[in-house]
Amino acid sequence: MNSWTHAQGVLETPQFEWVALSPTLIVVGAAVLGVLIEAFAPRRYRYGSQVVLAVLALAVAFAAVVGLAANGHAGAEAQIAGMGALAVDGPTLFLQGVLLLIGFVSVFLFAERRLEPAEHGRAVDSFAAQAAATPGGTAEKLAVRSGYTTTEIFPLMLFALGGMLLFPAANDLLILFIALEVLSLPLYLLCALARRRRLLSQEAAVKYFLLGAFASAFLLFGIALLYGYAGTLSYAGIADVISGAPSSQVDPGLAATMGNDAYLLIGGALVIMGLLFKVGAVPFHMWTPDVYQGAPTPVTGFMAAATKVAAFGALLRLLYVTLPGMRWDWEPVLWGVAIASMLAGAVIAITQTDVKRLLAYSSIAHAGFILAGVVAVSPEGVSSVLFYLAAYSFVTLGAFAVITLVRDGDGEATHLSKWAGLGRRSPLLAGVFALFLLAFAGIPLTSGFAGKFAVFRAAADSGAMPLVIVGVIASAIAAFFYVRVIVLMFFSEPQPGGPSVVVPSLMTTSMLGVSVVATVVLGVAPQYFLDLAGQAGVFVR
Amino acid sequence: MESLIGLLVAAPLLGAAVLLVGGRRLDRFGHWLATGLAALSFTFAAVLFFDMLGREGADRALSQHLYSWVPVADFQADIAFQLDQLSMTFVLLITSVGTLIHLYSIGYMEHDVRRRRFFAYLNLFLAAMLVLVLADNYLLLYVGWEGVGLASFLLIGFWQHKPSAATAAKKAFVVNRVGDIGLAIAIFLMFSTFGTFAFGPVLGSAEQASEGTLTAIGLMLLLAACGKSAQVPLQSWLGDAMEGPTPVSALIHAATMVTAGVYLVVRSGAIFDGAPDAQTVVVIVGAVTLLFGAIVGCAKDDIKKALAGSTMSQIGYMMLATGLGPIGYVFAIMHLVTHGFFKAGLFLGAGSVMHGMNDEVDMRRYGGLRKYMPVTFVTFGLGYLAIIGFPYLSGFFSKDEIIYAAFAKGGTEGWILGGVTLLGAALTAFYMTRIMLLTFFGEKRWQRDAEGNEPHPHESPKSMTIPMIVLAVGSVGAGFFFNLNHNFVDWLSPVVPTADGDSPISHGMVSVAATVLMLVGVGAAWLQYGRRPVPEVAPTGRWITRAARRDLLQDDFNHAAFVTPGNYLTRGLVYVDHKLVDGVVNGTAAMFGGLSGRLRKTQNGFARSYAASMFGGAAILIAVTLLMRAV
Amino acid sequence: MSPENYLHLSALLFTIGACGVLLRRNAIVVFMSIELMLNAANLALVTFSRMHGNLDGQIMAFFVMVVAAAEVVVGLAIIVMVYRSRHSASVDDASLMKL
Amino acid sequence: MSFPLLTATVLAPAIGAVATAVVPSARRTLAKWVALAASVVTAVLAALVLIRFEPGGDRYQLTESHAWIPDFGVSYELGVDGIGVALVALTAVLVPFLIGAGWNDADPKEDETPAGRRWRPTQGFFALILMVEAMVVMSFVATDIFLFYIFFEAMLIPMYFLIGGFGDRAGENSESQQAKQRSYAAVKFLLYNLAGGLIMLAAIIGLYVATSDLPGGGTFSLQAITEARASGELTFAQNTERLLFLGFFIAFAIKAPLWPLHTWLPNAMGESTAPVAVLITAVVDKVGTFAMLRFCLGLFPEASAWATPVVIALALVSIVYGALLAIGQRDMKRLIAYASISHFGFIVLGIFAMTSQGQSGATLYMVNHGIATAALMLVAGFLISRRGSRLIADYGGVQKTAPILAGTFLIGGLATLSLPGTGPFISEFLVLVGTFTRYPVAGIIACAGIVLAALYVLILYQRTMTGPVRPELSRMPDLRPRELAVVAPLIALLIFLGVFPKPLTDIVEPSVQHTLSDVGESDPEPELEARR
Repeated sequence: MNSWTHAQGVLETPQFEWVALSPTLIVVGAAVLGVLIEAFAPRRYRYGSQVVLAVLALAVAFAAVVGLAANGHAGAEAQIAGMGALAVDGPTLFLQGVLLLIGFVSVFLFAERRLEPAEHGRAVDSFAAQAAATPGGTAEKLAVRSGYTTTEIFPLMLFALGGMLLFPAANDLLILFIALEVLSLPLYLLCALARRRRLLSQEAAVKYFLLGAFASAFLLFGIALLYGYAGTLSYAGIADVISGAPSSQVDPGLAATMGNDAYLLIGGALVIMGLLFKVGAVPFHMWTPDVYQGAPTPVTGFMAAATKVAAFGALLRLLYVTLPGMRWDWEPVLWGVAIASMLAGAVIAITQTDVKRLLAYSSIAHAGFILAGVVAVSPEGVSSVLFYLAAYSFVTLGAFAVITLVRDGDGEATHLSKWAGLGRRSPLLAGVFALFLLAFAGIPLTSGFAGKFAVFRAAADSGAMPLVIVGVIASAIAAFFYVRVIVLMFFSEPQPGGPSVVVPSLMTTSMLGVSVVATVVLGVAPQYFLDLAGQAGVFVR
Repeated sequence: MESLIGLLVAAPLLGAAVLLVGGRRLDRFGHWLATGLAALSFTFAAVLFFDMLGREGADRALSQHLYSWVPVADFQADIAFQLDQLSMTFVLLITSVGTLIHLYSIGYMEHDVRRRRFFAYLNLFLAAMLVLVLADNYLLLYVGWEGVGLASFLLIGFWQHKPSAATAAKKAFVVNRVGDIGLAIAIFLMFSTFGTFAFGPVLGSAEQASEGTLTAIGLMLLLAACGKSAQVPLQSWLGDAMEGPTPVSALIHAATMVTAGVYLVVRSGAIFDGAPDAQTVVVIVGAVTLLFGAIVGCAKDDIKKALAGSTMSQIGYMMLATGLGPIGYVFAIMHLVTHGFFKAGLFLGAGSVMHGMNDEVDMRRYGGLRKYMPVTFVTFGLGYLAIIGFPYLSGFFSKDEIIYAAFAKGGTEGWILGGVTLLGAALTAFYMTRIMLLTFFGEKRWQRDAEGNEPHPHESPKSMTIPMIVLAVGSVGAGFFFNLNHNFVDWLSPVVPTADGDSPISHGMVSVAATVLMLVGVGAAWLQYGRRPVPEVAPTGRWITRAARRDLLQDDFNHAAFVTPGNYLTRGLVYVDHKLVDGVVNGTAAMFGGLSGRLRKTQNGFARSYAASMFGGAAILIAVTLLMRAV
Repeated sequence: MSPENYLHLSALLFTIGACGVLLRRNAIVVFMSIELMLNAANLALVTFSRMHGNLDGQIMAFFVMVVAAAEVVVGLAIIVMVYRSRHSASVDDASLMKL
Repeated sequence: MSFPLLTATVLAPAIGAVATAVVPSARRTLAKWVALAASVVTAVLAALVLIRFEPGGDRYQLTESHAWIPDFGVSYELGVDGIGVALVALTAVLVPFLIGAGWNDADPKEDETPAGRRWRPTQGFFALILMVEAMVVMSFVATDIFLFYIFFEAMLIPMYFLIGGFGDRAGENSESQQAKQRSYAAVKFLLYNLAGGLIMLAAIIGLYVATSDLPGGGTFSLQAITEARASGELTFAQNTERLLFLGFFIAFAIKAPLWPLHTWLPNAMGESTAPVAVLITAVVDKVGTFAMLRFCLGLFPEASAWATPVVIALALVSIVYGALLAIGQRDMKRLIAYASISHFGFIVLGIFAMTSQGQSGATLYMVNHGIATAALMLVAGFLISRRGSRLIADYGGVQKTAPILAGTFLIGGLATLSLPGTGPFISEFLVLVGTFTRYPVAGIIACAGIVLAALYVLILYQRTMTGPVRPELSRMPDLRPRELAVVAPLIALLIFLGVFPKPLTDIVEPSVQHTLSDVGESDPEPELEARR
């Protein structure tokens, strides 16, 4: 009965920090607008308006983030917003900034219409004319002829991005779950929308969806158990219970289950697992290669970069704010996962024959590297991970952008054998790709090296030297296949029927330029960004 | 005066540089330039010599410090020369014989297109040899030591188009390098013992060092000497070295370079005096080589190889003498000088013969040449008499002194050594007479060669005969002059320790015995080759003859002991490097490849198996967390 | 009767759902199993909410239902799309990408 | 502050590289001249460094220091000691000759496909060489360990493209065959060195952690660390120091290369063009030995002392093993490669003998070996370019048709077997003396190298140059003026360094004394003094 009486208490209207949450709100708002456009605007205006809307929204949102950071929300002014549901602090703002930048350049990738050969005189992008039409069916032909294009991709992407912006900010388990779904569902759909090789694309979508749902079910059950343990969903509350100081409003009399460690441990494990799935860490990585390969390459790029950033953000907050009390329980697990990810990712990648799959495995290995920074429970650890994410995401985007440009008769030529001698055909592009590969491999003077160094140093500082050793070995193995691609591009004779490199529009070009600059600058003069990440290294509670 | 010492070296060095860099445009007069510079160097030597005579025995030594060469902490090597009586003796020998042979070569190499290079190399040799004998520290000596090795390499292999020549050159250099290690290690030992390797301090404070150290240094020096002076066991290169043009054999492989070993031992006398064991080894090496060379000399039909054997044996005499200590040093040097004259003369004679006989070297194809080339015959004959120790010619004095010293060693060793040296004298007489008879006496045995053109033996041009004459004079008179009221001994005694041992038998007795044995040798040779006609193809003699023809199986031994195993070793290592060391590397790569191939099978495309792995992963996660808490 | 039993039930349901995912081929059924897992979680949430005597769990459960609904929309859309292009709803048939 | 000379010396080739790279593909010759000019400018700057450097002055001179990545404790710190000066000079002197020697090596083949219109091998070749030069110089002058490491690693990339991208003109075996071998060699080179580098990275991170309790947090400044260690302000636990030492040493031993980590070198040198091969063995590999001297000994004295016996043993193995394998080679480039392995054995031996003779000798050895190998290898390259084969068996009697080529080849060879009168003799003798005074047995074993060197050089010379002329070589041209212009100065330099090495020793020796004092060693007393 008591709990009902609780409910009868007047519900005070929630106060809501619009400013602090503006970035997310802007993006989601724009997404909603996008849906309306889809609903009402005539077809021929949609593309233009969607692109403009998305770009504007992201730009404004980014400005908002910068503004918030400038007002000290990253540091002294950090606050818990939305009735304790969201945290607006250093990590949040940093990651939101990164995510918005990723989104910003990804829009260009999505909107690129120069790559595909024009159909019936209309320039088309790399997304299905009409997702619902069966591949090769009459409906599809009709859709193509009448020049349909799936402009829904923009709102979908904005929605996903909205979820991602929430993810690292989530300060209680409810929001964590919601954000997870909000970012996942649109991605499932986006995966299914490839124009070429639609069967693969759809298969990717199915796998991603089923496995994703499966994972989120685990996460949810974990949430339930944690709630059962602590009697609250808010991170801070749980942390208090763990540290043995339960927040007052729970009636001890009924808290029979409170503080039952089995719930805590199992729940914690399940929640962590749900996040590791998004991160793509062994043994929850198996969706990555297939999805990366099947999804439309722009989506893959966006997903590979943004999802990792968001998911690691969430993982960091969960581990640092909620579970530091049980550090000794989850650290060994994460050690294992990190080691397994680094080694498995690097080793399996050696024998890959498809560029996108190759990058997928490399992303698994990188997840391992980043985890090495995560387990270093220290501000350096956080900031190093933040820096690594920023560096890594741009390299990834760039790499996938390059892949969209190398095409032959049936779309992108992703099979490695076709890349032979690319360096002879177009040295510049091959050089750019080589730069990204070297950055992945962590060669000095690239952002990859700075990131790797930061992460390993943090790990070593907190006494995880073995992780560093393994990481180093894994990097050596990984170097092997990055180098293999370079050899292929530069040292082997071009094949006669080899792919050609299409000259993209300004959008892709500029976005490639951004990635290159980011890769080099973060490699040569990382100090400024290290400072940023350093200032952003503290979580608010 | 000191400054002349540097010029002594500089003149031929300049010649070598100019001739090598100058290129074809110097072809016309290059040889004259070289000869002139050699002569210039000789004049410097003469000037210095008379200047030296002008001073008292004690302060005759000159020295010139050019510059500090390699200064690293305690290791202070300087380019500095030292000219004392011992060096002076060598300088005179080298420059005089050297100049003569330059002159001789002008005629001998007339028809060779690469004559300019030849003279450049000759000059290079002179320079290096002078550095060797003028150096005032062992490191600079080492430079000269390897320098002459280089020159000898270049000159032996001068006719590079002949594979045999190239091989011989390589062999000479490599074998010498083995000896050089000895010199190097000796220097290391000096440095770590005395903290320096300059003659003065080292030899000055030698007696302070422990005998063990001195013995080690002595043996190492001996090793070096063996390499350079073709002493057993490093003698094998000298015979092949005869592939080089004859003037080279005369200058380098008879008169000067091969005697450098003797110089080294004498120069380092102070060290050997402190190390009797080392001395014993020196004596043994000398004695063995003495007989070894003589026996080989008896069997060879190639005139140059026969002479080479003789050279070895004569140097054996010198080595033995040096091993005897102060008693022997002076006479070793004396024999060295006289030998320089008559052996050079003999080689030039041989060269002149070959010159007249279309480069035929097989003595069984000669015969009766005295009619055709009288000058050669006479000069060669005088050299012959000198070497076999014909009374009152050069060899007579120097050799008898050595034999006497050998007896003077005393005790059984004395008798053994004396016996060996006497036996050597007999053998010398035998093989030299053999050469003489085969070449100049008997009836002519040459016939048309492969191209069918018959040799027309003729006397050689002036430029060749004059040096021969001069050397002949030297080989006749030198010994007598040296022995005249102990000229030579007095000359060297300030720098080279001397002593008078008392021998069981008197000088007279020694001379008589030596002369008698000499006659025996001559007689034996006459019985064999003088009395009856010589077969044109060598009869397969007794085992000893066959062995001697093959240089007493030295090459066979070296092959069996070093070359063949070496080849196997290198081949084996190449295999090991490829399969094992590199195999590990490639193996690692392959290993990861295979692992990867196996692991990627897990990615089988079935969503449900992916789900299964997730499920299992979750299970593990939970299990581990619970366990962590449990333990 | 003590609320723990509800928890046991929810755990049981969750396991059943998981097994369903692992064992069944038909995408629809797999999907239904996942829904089952979600609802197991819901049951756990409300149970805990009851035990703790605060409403967070129930609120959460409502949200989960909404999300599940959204998931159904997306999921069915995808599955149907695949079915139309392949004429099969079997998860194992969708295995073009491997290795 | 004064003019940043060292930075300029690094920037000159870097800028040159960019300039060369942007030359349009048609203007090939222009690119070559740009590259040559840049390398000459670098040489001039290096000469200035040589002049401005006062022997016996401060340990590190011409220093520059700016903050770079304070977050990592990394700063942009440059400075040279005598050893660094010598090696910078070597690099700057060699590169112009290499460019001259490789003048036509990278011209696109006649049958270059129009597809490769934008493919500009020539520009790339010379740009890469300059890039390598810049990075090598940087790693010689960097006194910040992290800065050093960055370039130590980064230089692999241009090297990798040089090896894999440019080989000899097709010879006995087909183009594609060669391409396969080339890329194998390149990949092997890169991965081998990268692996070493990554091990070193772990050690570097470890070093940072170990120094992190210094006032002002972890640092990579060589001087700071050595001073802190000297003042006892910083001490490493024994095991930590040894592990760190190993991490550094393995990386350097791979680069050097030391047996048994050497197998990448023969492939790399065998497959690449002669100038690149020289670049590898004469310049890039020197970074390894240089770093042993500067970092291993400077940072981890106790560990160095601890490891010395093993290192000396490995060095001895390298000396003998490399020489024997050189004798066993059929390919003249591989022969030279194995000879280099033997020589690196000498260098390492000299470094770890811990005597002033040994280490001065080792430093001189780095310089002399660089020049000698350059002379020998470049002439070999000219020979190969004429016949299109690397197999020794394909040659014979060259001295008849090309006497000058043969002569220069012989001189290069004689220098390689360290004949007195050439630079290598002095360095080798110093190394041996220095070793002998402390480890007599090792010194004597090393002497085997003297004989073996004579063997492999003379065998090579005899088989290729002497004997009857092979018909296919009968019309072989002698050295062209360009080629002679490349080789002659090198030979002159060799002889000069053999006759008058004092200037070099004067520069090197004080720095060696510093290093020795770091390690806390001093030359053993001569026996007689010791007795007194």
